[in-house]
Amino acid sequence: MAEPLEGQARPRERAHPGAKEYVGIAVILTLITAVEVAVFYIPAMHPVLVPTLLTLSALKFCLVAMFYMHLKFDARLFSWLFVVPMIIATLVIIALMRLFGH
Amino acid sequence: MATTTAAIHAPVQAESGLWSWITTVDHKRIGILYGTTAFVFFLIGGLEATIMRLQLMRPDNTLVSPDFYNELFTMHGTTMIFLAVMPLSASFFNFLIPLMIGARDVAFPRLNAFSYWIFLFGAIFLNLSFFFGGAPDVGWFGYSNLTSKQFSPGHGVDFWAVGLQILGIASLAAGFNFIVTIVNMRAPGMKLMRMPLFVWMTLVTSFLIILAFPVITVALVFLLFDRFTGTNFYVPAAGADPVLWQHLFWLFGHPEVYILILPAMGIISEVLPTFSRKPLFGYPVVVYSGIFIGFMGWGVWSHHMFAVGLGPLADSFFALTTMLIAIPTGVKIFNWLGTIWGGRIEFKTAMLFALGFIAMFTMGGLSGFMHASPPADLQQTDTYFVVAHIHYVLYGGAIMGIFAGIYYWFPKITGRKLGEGLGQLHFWLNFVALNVTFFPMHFVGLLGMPRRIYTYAPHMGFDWMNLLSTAGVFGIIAAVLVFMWNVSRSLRHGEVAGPDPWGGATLEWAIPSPPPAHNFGTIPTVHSLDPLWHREGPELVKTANRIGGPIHMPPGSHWPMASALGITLLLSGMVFGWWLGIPGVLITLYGIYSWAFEPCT
Amino acid sequence: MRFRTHPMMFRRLMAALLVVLPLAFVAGCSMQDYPQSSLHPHSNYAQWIQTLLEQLTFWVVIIFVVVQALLIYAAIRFRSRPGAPDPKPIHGNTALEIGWTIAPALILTLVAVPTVLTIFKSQAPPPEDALQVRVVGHQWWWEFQYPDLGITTASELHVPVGVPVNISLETADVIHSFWFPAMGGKRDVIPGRTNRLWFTPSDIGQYPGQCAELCGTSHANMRMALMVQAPEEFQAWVAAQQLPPIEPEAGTLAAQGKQYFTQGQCIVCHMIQGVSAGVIGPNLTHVGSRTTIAGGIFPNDAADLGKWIINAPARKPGAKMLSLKDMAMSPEQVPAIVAYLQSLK
Amino acid sequence: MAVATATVAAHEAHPTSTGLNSRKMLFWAFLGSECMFFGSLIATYLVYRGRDQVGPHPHEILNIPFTSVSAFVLLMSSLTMVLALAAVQHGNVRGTRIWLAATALLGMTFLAGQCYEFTQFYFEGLALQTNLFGTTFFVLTGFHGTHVTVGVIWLWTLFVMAMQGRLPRERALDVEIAGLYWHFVDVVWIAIFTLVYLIQ
Ligand code: HEA
Ligand code: HEA
Ligand code: HEC
Ligand code: CUA
Ligand SMILES: [Cu+2]
Repeated sequence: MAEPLEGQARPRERAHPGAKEYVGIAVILTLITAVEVAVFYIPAMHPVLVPTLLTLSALKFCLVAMFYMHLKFDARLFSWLFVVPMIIATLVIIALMRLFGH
Repeated sequence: MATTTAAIHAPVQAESGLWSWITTVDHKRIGILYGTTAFVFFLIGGLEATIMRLQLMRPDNTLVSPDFYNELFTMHGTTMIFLAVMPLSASFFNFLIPLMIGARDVAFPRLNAFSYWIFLFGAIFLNLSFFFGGAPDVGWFGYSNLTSKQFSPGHGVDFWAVGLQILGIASLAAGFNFIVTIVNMRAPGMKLMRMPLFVWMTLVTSFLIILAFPVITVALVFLLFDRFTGTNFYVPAAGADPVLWQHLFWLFGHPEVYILILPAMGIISEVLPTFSRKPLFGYPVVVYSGIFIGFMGWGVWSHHMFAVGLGPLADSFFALTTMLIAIPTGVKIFNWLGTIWGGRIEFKTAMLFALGFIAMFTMGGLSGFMHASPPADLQQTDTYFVVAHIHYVLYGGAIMGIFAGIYYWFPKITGRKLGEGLGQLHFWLNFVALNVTFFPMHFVGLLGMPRRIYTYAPHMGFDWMNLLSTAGVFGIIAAVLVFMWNVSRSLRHGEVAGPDPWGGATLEWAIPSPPPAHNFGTIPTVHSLDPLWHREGPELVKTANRIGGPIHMPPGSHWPMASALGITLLLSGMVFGWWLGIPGVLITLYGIYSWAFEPCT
Repeated sequence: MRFRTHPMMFRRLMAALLVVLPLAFVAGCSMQDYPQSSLHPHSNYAQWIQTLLEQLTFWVVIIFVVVQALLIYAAIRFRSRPGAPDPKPIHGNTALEIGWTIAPALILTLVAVPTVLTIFKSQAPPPEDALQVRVVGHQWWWEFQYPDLGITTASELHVPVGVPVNISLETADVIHSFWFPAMGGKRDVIPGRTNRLWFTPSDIGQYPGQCAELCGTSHANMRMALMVQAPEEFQAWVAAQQLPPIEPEAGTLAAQGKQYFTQGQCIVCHMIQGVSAGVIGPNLTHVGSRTTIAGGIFPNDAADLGKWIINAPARKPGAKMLSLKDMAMSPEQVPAIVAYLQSLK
Repeated sequence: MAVATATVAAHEAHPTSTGLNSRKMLFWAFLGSECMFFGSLIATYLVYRGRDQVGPHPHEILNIPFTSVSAFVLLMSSLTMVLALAAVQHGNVRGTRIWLAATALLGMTFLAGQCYEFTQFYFEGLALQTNLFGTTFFVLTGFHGTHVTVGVIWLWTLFVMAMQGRLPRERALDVEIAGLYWHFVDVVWIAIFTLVYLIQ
């Protein structure tokens, strides 16, 4: 079966990044994880623990989705297919927590 | 994998024989399989309803036992929703979507076959419960903790939960398939805003399916874990809250009701313009309101739970979001009226059903609107007023819309028209009988009759209205029998239809009836929303029927069916015994790997 | 077979639906004929709902009539006639679209405001002086406790007229739903939660109610009655209920019955103050004072009581009381037990 | 749903309306659907947090250092996964094999860690049935583990194909889609690690 070449199959997609960028992202991800765990162990951070952790992990989430899953480079449609359900799921989680008094 | 594909030169001759149906990946055949299977389940669901109505015909009746009655309405609701209306809609998706968007097939033909087979096996599995120690009897929304092992020790609930899981796989697979098909398989020139409205509603429905089913999957997984491994998801003694089930169920359940109605709305949006000889009024607005309804459907689920006592704030919030949905729905209604307004209306049966849909759905929508006001709903919830609401939207809405579609597209599917005289009889019998059956339920509900009761006392004043409802069912049965007679007669003697019996505007009418296996000789280019009504029409018809070059259609495959069988065996092992899991796993793995590595072009 | 569809048929049918049925219905409608009606409010709460429902119905009927009228008019006016010209292909009209978005939105507002007001009004905390009642749902009967008065009874709830009743709702097993239509909306009874509901009965009378959430086999048989009494009458009832159970005179059939009762298995499940301490079934301390038994489905007379005791599950499907046979007791004992229970006024 | 993705659609070779590959589109829709799946599981965990009648409670049992390491392992498997993709896209056969195997092995390391964690918890008195925490924790992380397992099987399948020379550059999409799945599973773990382990 003759699959069209990458470039032809995806006219609206920019080329994916290469190994160097990937490793760069991995370094950032590692750093964020380290910070997360550190924050968890520093008592002084506890008042802002929850917002900090949520922000940091959202950041990680976005980095993986944008670079490793190529959402930043691929067609917009793919982002929509993923992000809209993400938003609905998040709203549902928040709504349920409120409804159960959290 | 071989790079040379055996180019099958069109016209492709349709094969016949049982094996060809088992291995078929042709969307048209799968559509027919879906339709006939679902209709059988409609009859079964109707039979269950008939027995219920006979039991309720008079007070203190003893036709059926209370436990059997509970099984009846549970299986009636489950059957009608999951085994009748959803697959009937799926049958239209299958048969029509590729034709309407100008494609040879769906994006994933074998996945499509898989959907059908696993639906069939799941449906059979669910109904086997009647013969293996009792059907589920906890209502179609199976509120916990009544579903716990403690209060439902039999296997009924297991059949229900496992059966719904199997059916969920079918719906999910179909949902993904139609999203990709619609987004990716359109003929050149068919922009999103040139897609027929039915295609749009299918797209919205498919999105609702793929987002709503995971939620009930999770809720059912919890239930199965509780029942089989003794976890605590719905166990109050462990601090759990059985209301969680209600939230998860209705998070699925409300989008589900739009999954049931949007396809019917799509159908009548095709029928009304054709028989008014006028394009759909306000097409973009109708599209957007459909999308808006689909989206809003996620923010209203707790309107099924006003009696739970969620607090005034939550009640108000869900009341307002629910009421808001009346606006886009009203917009649709008024645009349909705008479509027939100033038209040249031909009262063909399909059109009667479409007009009947508007009348009856409005009725059901307005009783829904009354439910949306929590204080009022607290008097109505769990009474026959709700039963009236759901049957006006589901029977007067979804089923009537589906009948409109059957009359409209029957010629396309079979090449022959359904008899018009019998059709008109069918419609009027149905229309009158459905009102006789369901209209009194509004009152009997407001007068205090709860739903899901197998009997009621004589001095409550419920008697004559229940008798009337029961009498109405026989009208519905008569109507359905007329329809069945019409179908069997028309299949043999019906008027030969030709490619375009109604003067339709959309692509499916450009090709012969029934369409050849490859649908279009050449995929036409589309320049407008209703191409056959435009100057491009004749040219387009010519193109669509001209074989432009080699056409290759995917060969049949039995692996989808085998995989479906394997998965069903695997899951039904939870009820019948773990040993079933062994062939289940083996067949599933073998089926999936063979399927994945099977050359398919 | 050919049927001519005449638009008139459609119109007549709609007219019948719209006018005749509701009219016939309203004419024959009274509380006596429909004792469980939700359209006959007898409390402040039910009245609020009724007012709201009337507004809702008003708008809904108007919308219904408008839509159906437009539909029928269009169907008749624009039916295809021989020689009629091709219709103009109108694709839409922005002004109309805006109009029929805004009009429903206005109606919606008119309904939403009273809705929200009624929600908050009816879910506000109850007045301080309210009578406290604790309701416990059981498969398939209702238990009523008056914590401040020290009374426990079943299936029949007594309240004084004009006094707010504050009800807390709990369940012993699955979800039930507490509903006296004449008093207002229902409220679910949920394991692990305590729900609340309050209302002030406005008229003396007896009002039937019923469990409204599927709760298993005998869900249909989980009924109850509300006795709204004049204050003096209520006080008298309270005083009687607070007395210890009547001790049958020695040598009577009832005394014999008491002996059977205490020696048999009845005491495992039933409480009679000072006699037995079971909590699975209804408290029988004053069972003789009730008008019905077994979730309000049988009159409390000797015949029905006897049949009930002989084989409760046969009389009420699923009932979680043992039959006499399973309790290893004999039918000869029944008349005595019945006499005893009837003596417990 | 692995079924769907392993399927090569008949029409794939034809140009599509959007120019986007159908299989890839299906897969993104599938991931959207999975968001709702894990969303419901996570919501349940959060809703039930702190409602236990009996211990052990999360803070008594969760081993942050250990799980930080396994979270890191999974994170790094995402890196090896994209490297495998980059390799196959450049026709680098050896690289493809190495990185696919590395990803699968990292995934298996994560799974081994989870097995260890589960048994450890079990011996410390937390079973599926013990309390709500046990129930929701094991089912949530168990479903994630199941996803990882499916991913590992998928990766080994690709690895075998690569060894047989059946994974040429033209089939890079097969690896890309497996990669999407793998990254999604990783991303879900990012959420779980934060919401379950770090924010107790
Ligand atoms: C096809 C399925 C379908 C559809 C389309 C709907 C549509 C709606 N439903 Fe319905 N519903 C069900 C199927 C459906 N429902 C089922 C099966 C149940 C019961 C489940 C069970 O308990 O078993 C249920 C139950 C149900 C409840 C819970 C009742 C209870 O148990 O107490 C509520 C409460 O708000 C509700 C509301 C609505 C509303 C507001 C709409 C709206 O979408 C309707 C909108 C339409 C209109 C309003 C009419 C047209 C509009 C105009 C002409 C414009 C002007 C109108 C106004 C300004 C009012 N529905
Ligand atoms: C699409 C959905 C759908 C459809 C079409 C119907 C159709 C019908 N329903 Fe259904 N109904 C539900 C969905 C639906 N229902 C749901 C979701 C519930 C709630 C369940 C629950 O509480 O859990 C419900 C509940 C429900 C109740 C309430 C039960 C209770 O609460 O106690 C009743 C009572 O009258 C009823 C009646 C009917 C009737 C008379 C029909 C009729 O329209 C049926 C008409 C069809 C036929 C009569 C078949 C026709 C032909 C024959 C029978 C010929 C025989 C020939 C052969 C077999 C060859 N339904
Ligand atoms: C296994 C427990 C059990 C035993 C033993 C038992 N009962 Fe019951 N009884 C119940 C339950 C439960 C009910 C409520 C049933 C219902 O209405 O669904 C009930 C109801 C009753 C009622 C009706 C009370 C009311 O107000 O509605 C009477 C009277 C009664 N029992 C008498 C007896 C007598 C007499 C015996 C012994 C011969 C007895 N019971 C033994 C469980 C028991
Ligand atoms: Cu209790 Cu229904
Ligand atoms: Cu709803």
